[in-house]
Amino acid sequence: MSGSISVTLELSGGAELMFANTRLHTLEIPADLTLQSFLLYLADEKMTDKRRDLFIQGDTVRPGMLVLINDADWELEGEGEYVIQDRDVIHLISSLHGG
Amino acid sequence: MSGSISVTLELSGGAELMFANTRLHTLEIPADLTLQSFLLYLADEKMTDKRRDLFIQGDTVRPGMLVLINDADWELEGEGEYVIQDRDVIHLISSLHGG
Amino acid sequence: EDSNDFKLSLPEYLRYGRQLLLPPLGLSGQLRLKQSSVLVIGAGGLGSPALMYLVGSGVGTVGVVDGDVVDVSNLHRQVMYGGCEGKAKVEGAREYLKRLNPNVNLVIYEEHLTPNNSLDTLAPYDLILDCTDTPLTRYLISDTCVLLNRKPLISASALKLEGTLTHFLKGKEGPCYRCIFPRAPVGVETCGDSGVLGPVVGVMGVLQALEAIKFLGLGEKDRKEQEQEGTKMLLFGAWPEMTWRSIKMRPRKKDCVVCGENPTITLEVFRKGEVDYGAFCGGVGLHDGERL
Amino acid sequence: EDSNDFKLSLPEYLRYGRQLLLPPLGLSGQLRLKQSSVLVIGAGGLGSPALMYLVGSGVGTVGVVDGDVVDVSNLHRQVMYGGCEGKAKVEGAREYLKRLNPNVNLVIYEEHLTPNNSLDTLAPYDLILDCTDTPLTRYLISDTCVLLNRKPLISASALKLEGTLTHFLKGKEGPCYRCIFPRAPVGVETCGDSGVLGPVVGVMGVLQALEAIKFLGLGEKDRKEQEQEGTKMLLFGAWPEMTWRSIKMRPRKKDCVVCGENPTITLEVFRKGEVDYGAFCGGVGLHDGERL
Ligand SMILES: [Zn+2]
Ligand SMILES: [Zn+2]
Repeated sequence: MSGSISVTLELSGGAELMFANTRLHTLEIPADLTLQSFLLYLADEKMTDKRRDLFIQGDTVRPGMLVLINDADWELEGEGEYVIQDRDVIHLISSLHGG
Repeated sequence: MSGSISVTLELSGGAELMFANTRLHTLEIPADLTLQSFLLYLADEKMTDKRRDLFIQGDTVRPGMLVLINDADWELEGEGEYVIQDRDVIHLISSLHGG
Repeated sequence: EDSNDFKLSLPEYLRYGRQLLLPPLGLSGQLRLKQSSVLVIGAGGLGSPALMYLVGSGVGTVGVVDGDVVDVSNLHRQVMYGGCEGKAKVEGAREYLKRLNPNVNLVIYEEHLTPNNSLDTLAPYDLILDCTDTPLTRYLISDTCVLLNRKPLISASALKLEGTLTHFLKGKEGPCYRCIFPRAPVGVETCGDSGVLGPVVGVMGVLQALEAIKFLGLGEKDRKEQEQEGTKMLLFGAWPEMTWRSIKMRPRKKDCVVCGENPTITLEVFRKGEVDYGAFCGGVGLHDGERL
Repeated sequence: EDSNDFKLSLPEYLRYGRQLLLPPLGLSGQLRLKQSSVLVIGAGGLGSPALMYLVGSGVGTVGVVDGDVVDVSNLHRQVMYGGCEGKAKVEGAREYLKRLNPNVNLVIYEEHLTPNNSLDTLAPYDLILDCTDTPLTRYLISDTCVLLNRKPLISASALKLEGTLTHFLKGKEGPCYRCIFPRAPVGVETCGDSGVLGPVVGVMGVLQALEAIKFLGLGEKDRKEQEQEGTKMLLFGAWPEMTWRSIKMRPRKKDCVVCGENPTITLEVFRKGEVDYGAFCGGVGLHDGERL
């Protein structure tokens, strides 16, 4: 729990609308944070849309949202238990259905 | 001039045809090499097509070939005088004209 | 083998000469295309360019499923349908595609895909393209592909200024749509509601055709190599600068309700009409509110 | 202002509704598109999809330059021309595009671009698309754009399984084609010689339309921001896996023979016909074997 690290939060597919309609955020966060805690921190502290369940339902992201760690699906990296590293890029994307 | 470094050579747009028709090469080279020396080294040691002037004319690459350093045009990085760093990606691309 | 399926005629050589020249395709690849069949579900913003390039390339049999009628608001992105306002899209597509390449066997399905017709409609094809625009149909197509012995599925989507492309059910270990999206979203946006720029959906449709031609034209060895690569999802953003990202996706999931080890969506359940896609896509599952 | 150029009719609202909804475009962007003009040089594998989506989007005036006739070997990638074999490409394009969107003012040039006609042909347009397939014409188009007070130029190319896209002459400091390629290559390959896969050239053409719509639809503020970004070259590879790379390019070069500080290719020299593009593109320059 020593020191802080820098992460990039990227939002697309409409997920950016919940975060001040801004696609790229650079955040300083405590070291040793799990991805699960990071997502809850985003919901509690960073989300500008107050409808929390657009982002988090129960203890995970809502259906239709993908979480990516450095261009890989979070399921390949341990999902919520992944410990965030300095300079990681965490990307939240809402699934698109149009065609 | 101490030790050696690892670089990735990427070839596209037809430039791969001069190098065993292989698009990606990982090479160990001496540290402190300039890009100019590296290109001459490629022409002398690594090119499989023996028509050297398909690649090098005079002391630079032939017309229509671009040299990229880590996704930037080499003119932005000092051209031939750029000193290659460990893990650089050097990309040679022949210009395409079809349409 | 003496069948005409295993030869090209002189007109075919002339027509396909520019792609026959390409080493990874070549004559054997062109013959594989000719012997192949692909079903394009949805002949809208994705389906229009996908169909144009698939039919242009000489895939032997191309099926088209769409129950809609051409509206003037489609034309900025559904560029096959100039002058077809008010006609069935499949009719507009038939006329256009027959003119483009009379060698291709076109099969027209003037209907929407439903749980009642999906197994029979998809069964005859080597490859499925999901060019639709509602979550309901995306789950239905993927489930049907799984139940038909894992038929490969190239799926794209686009909205506003973004698009995605994924090859689902790739090889034995590639994920299905439900492996990636186990629970359906609620209140999704459509191109009708939220808009889309024509070339954004266009580029995704052309890329579906590209991946389909690569898949159908590949020999066994190249196809095995591609399967080793795992599943990627391509993300495209058009604004303000173009961005392209290739995301490494999870493999097939053991607990997937349709392609997992103990599926609850089986051929029997599906055939009985017990998978309620309407309710499901409103977020309520028939069997299990949490997972379906 | 009371002119119809500054309004949309009800049919236009209906037709463009799905792109009018998009925040970066909106009604003001649609009106900017309507007041704009774009010239597409080459109506082949790049030009076909570029024209479809440009005309679909409602750009006010679209010019098409091509002196070729449709051949059956074009059709796998030039998907506008079904049933037009033997006709002039510009005639096939006119029929197709008029059907797609009768609101657009189409201007047809049934000719190849030459040093004699290029200044007059390009001068009236806001934006130029280079959809051609020979180095000669690529230098001629870029030089003409420079001499016409740096007319912006969106250029694409494709061969075999690769493609590139670049916005040349962007803002005041963007490079011209000669800044990047000061000397012409010898013995280049063409799609006719070496082949090209239809969707590969198709995707590059659709992206040209996308960048053109973004450029023409942008307000002054957004355009200035885009210019700050510098010049990128997009590289696309289709095989074995898709790759997309965005390369940061050099700015305009002080010693460029056409857009530099002491140009040798000036309006006077060009008008006199003293720039020998034929010899140049064979690798021999008229003025200076090394630089031209
Ligand atoms: Zn599954
Ligand atoms: Zn220049």
